[in-house]
Amino acid sequence: MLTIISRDLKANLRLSSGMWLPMAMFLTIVVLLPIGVGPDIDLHTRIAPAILWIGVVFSLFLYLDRIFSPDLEDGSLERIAVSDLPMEKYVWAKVIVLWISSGLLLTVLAPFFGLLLNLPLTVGLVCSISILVGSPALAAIGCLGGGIGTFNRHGNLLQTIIVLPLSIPILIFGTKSVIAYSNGDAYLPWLLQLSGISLATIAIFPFLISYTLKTALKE
Amino acid sequence: MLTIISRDLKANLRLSSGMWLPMAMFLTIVVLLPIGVGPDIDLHTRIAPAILWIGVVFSLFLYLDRIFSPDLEDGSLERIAVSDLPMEKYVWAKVIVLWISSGLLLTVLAPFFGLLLNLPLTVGLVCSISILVGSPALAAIGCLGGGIGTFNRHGNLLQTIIVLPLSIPILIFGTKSVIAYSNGDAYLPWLLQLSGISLATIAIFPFLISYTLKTALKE
Amino acid sequence: MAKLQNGQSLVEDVLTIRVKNLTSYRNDYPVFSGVSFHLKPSDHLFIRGSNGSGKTTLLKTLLSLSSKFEGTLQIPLHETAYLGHLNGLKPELSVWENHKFWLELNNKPFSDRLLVHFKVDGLADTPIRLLSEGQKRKIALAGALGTDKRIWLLDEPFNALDTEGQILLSELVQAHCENSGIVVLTSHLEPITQPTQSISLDDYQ
Amino acid sequence: MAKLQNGQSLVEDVLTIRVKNLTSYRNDYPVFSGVSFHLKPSDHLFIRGSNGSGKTTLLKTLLSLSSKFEGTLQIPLHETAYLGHLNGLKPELSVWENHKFWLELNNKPFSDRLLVHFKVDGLADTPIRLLSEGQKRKIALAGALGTDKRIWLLDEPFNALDTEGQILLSELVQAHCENSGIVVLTSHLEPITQPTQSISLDDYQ
Amino acid sequence: MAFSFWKFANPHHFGKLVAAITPILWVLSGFFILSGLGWGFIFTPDDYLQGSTVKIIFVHVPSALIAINCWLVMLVSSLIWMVRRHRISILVAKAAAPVGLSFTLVALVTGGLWGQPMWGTFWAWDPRLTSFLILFLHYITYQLIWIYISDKESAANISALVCLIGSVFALLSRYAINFWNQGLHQGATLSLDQDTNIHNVFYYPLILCILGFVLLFVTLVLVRTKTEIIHNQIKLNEKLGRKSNS
Ligand code: HEM
Ligand SMILES: Nc1ncnc2c1ncn2[C@@H]1O[C@H](COP(=O)(O)OP(=O)(O)OP(=O)(O)O)[C@@H](O)[C@H]1O
Ligand SMILES: Nc1ncnc2c1ncn2[C@@H]1O[C@H](COP(=O)(O)OP(=O)(O)OP(=O)(O)O)[C@@H](O)[C@H]1O
Ligand SMILES: [Mg+2]
Ligand SMILES: [Mg+2]
Repeated sequence: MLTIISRDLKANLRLSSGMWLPMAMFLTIVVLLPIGVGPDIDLHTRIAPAILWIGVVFSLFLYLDRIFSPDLEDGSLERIAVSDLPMEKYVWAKVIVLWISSGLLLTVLAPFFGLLLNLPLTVGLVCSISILVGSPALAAIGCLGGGIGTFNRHGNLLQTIIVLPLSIPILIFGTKSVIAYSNGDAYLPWLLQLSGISLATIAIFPFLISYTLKTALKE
Repeated sequence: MLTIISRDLKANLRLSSGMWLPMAMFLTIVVLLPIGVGPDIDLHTRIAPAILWIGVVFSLFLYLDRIFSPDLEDGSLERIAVSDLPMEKYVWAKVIVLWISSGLLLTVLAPFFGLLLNLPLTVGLVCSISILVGSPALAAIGCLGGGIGTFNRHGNLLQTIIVLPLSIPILIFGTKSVIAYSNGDAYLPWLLQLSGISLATIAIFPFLISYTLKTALKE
Repeated sequence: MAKLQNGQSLVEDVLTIRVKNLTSYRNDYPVFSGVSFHLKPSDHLFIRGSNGSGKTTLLKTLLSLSSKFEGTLQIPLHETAYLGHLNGLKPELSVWENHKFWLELNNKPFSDRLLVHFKVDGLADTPIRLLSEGQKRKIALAGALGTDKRIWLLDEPFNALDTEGQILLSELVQAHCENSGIVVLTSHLEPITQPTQSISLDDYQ
Repeated sequence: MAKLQNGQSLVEDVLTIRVKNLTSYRNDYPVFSGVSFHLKPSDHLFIRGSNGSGKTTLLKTLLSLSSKFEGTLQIPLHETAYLGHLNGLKPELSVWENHKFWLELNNKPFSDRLLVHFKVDGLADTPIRLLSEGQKRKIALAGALGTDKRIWLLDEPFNALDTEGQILLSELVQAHCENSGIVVLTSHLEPITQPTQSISLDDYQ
Repeated sequence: MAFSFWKFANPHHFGKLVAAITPILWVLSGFFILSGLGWGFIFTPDDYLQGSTVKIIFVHVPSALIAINCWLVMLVSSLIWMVRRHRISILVAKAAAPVGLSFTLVALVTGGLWGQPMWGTFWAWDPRLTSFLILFLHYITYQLIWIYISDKESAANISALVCLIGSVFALLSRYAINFWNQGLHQGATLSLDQDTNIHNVFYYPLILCILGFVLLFVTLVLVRTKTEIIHNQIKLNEKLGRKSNS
């Protein structure tokens, strides 16, 4: 499993696809929002959590096609299916890679981007934490989407319509937790529920995903 | 050239990669913003133009890797280079395809999404027009990025670095024109300048892009 | 040995491949039907057949990578190495990294024995995308066969190999059979190995 | 005929390929050097050479798809059809759509003559991704050769083809030569066509 | 049973059974729905709080109920498919989906229409509404999977998977109010001790409507399943015919 994680991270880094586009996305937002909204700091504070969370999902969307499709197309997937590595572990590794290059990246970046949007540092940190506990679920959901996307005809439509509804609750919980914090409400329950969802998702989804991949290989 | 446009559109449609992800992005925004910002209609109106324009760039980002890379990887590009079709025309076709599936799509959708964000219809229409005249430039810029992305090592970093700075001016002009309109200022000058930029870009860029591709083929 | 139901495959520990009256479907449409063979250690099956006759489908059915089949089928999958038409190499990574990946995935320590055998060890640090077609094929073969599995399923392994490469591969195949392994391979060439059994899928359409 | 500078290629209208003392570089490193040949209508050049000896590089140099070379080189590019290791077919589109695309790109009206010749016309509505390796190769060949160019550059065209396919292709090659075309092909097989010239790149390393 | 269940499952008894009972079912469901709706619309008073909009209840509640239960029916048959690979079972799920989709749409629309006068908005991100919307999207996904995955076996497998995931939201649309009570939407109105919940005048016609809708649902699913089976058989015969010709 470590083998896969390291290969994928290496290939991602080598391709540099990883970091740059999501970061570019955030930069675009950070540059453009003040132009659109004007220098109203209070306003920024209200929008920022939603924007940051939207950024997490978008950076996920950027990857959807690159999770399993390359492995399917270059023949890696069938070789992996035949290898000694159980498919579930392979999927696990992919979830982790995806999480590192979307969730973890944005967890780290959130406070900085928050500052650029005039978000108080503490709020930025809560945002960061909510991304940290919520994004594993998103990564698993993204991988499911990626798996379903490998069904060639119309795979992308299916993938979008799988990922979108599943990620909505997580987005809502994530955003609400930050808003609760900045309003001085109880935000821990939100975070706890979010981590609960995350744990459940990453425990169950790998099995569903490997089921999908096995089906895709047989198509 | 029509051949390429129709093949690409067909392949895109067949893959449905085309429309769905950008639309999903917008839906995510439309769902999440009110949750994050609350039901403050005035606020929505101020954010909406920037959001719509950001959406245009993001939908472009989603495509960057799929403009030329598939053709390079499956051997189409070298066959096209040898065919009777001049490389410039091929690039032109690609710009048009990209524009149809990002710019044109969002031109059509902008008023609707604007309505969902409580943007007055007229403002939505101006937004739509600004996207219509501005997005061809973005499509050309995106294609340049896509071409540079085909240089395998670190292609993606280069591509991001190329696309981001080039698209920011267009984003600014686009957003400003809409804001000028909703503030009752003169917005036509913005739109005219925007179309000027667009025309210049789509006239010149195809040559740069085909030069890039020829170089990439020889790598 | 357990009696097998139609359409069920069973993973067993005995080194034997037993295929009886196998019919494979693609999209509900039989590709071939009634194929039977029985391979014991040291057996070497050569599968021929025109394009689209189902060679790839047969190998994939053996590997449970194909959706629908009828007949009985028995193969110890955990003893099986496979290489299909595609090489499964990442263009951005070096030969060495790719090779290491496939060995580690099968819990083998790194060894460049087969890279040396195929005379591609000199390319170790080159990224795959810079290699020629035949070089890639050799590296893929080295990764697949270096896993020391006792059954080899190879789909047109000679494609893109030069004459020397073909000889090197057939040496490996012969050695593996002598070492009481099992080799199944498909090809459009006249066999340059010495198969103990041979079927043509054109007879089972 | 114009005198050519080192490293320059010239597109001319005379149906002749003239290569003199050609050295091709990959990454500033010569792959082969000193290759010369001269092909006139009805000539058929067979290029052999071990993996990595530069067959693909030579063809790409002829097509100006390769970065650096020395020597003189003359070929009417607009008369040239090419098929490399990769097929250039879109997996999602049908055989028919792919074939049509390549013909239209070269301003040819649609004709399924070559699909019929290769006996794959029955697959017209099947998407490429469902086809077998050899079927794909046949369709790619049909698209490339159906453009009616007078020079054919084919890189290992026999790969993945079954025996019948190889014969069908060699018939096409023979007919094209008799029809005063020029064919250059590379292969690791013994030539089943009747080349008028033949070089082995192993001699030019 | 042979592996190729698509080909060999024997749908004969099923077909006969369906043919025998559908007419009765049609009549019964028609009767209940008409009488329930008639009673509800004409013979009940306007609510003192909600005015005549309360009558939406006779459509909204039964269809929301069926929307959820239909998914649960699909869940059960999908599970049977995943475990036992029983062919008719997945066809039942496939046949039920569009029916469920329609009821979900009806529930959404009537709910929204009701929400406008009640809550002052067509929509709110209340837990029950959100999960119901997600359930609706899953119905669409389920449909698309059958349409777009051409290999039937794969389509069956993946649709079963989607069904599994979607059931979380089916259950949430029913029980979310029990965990998160910050929602706008009604709690349980139809629990056993009816007096505490809803007035008798609404209760009886509502029960009639629900009965009628359920019967309608059952009928539609049975008929559609039968069509699915026949459809499958025809396609298969075509294919076999083609093979033996060539
Ligand atoms: C778009 C808006 C709405 C949606 C999506 C919606 C959805 C639902 C759902 C999923 C159920 C559960 C059915 C079951 O558990 O079997 C339900 C039941 C019900 N709804 Fe709505 N609803 C909406 C609006 C409304 C409004 C505005 C009202 C009235 C003020 C209303 C009144 C009821 C009642 C009385 C029930 C039965 C409650 C129960 O037995 O649990 N709904 N609705
Ligand atoms: N996923 C699929 N769905 C439907 N049909 C398929 C699928 N894969 C292969 N086929 C069809 O099944 C037949 C057998 O294909 P297969 O790839 O097994 O042939 P093959 O003997 O390996 O041929 P080749 O020598 O060209 O590699 C072909 O006619 C092909 O079109
Ligand atoms: N883009 C490149 N950059 C650097 N080296 C390259 C590049 N492409 C090919 N090479 C190297 O040039 C040599 C010749 O490659 P080429 O593809 O021409 O071989 P070939 O004769 O076609 O071999 P094969 O029979 O395997 O197809 C190989 O050693 C290869 O590693
Ligand atoms: Mg094959
Ligand atoms: Mg080559």
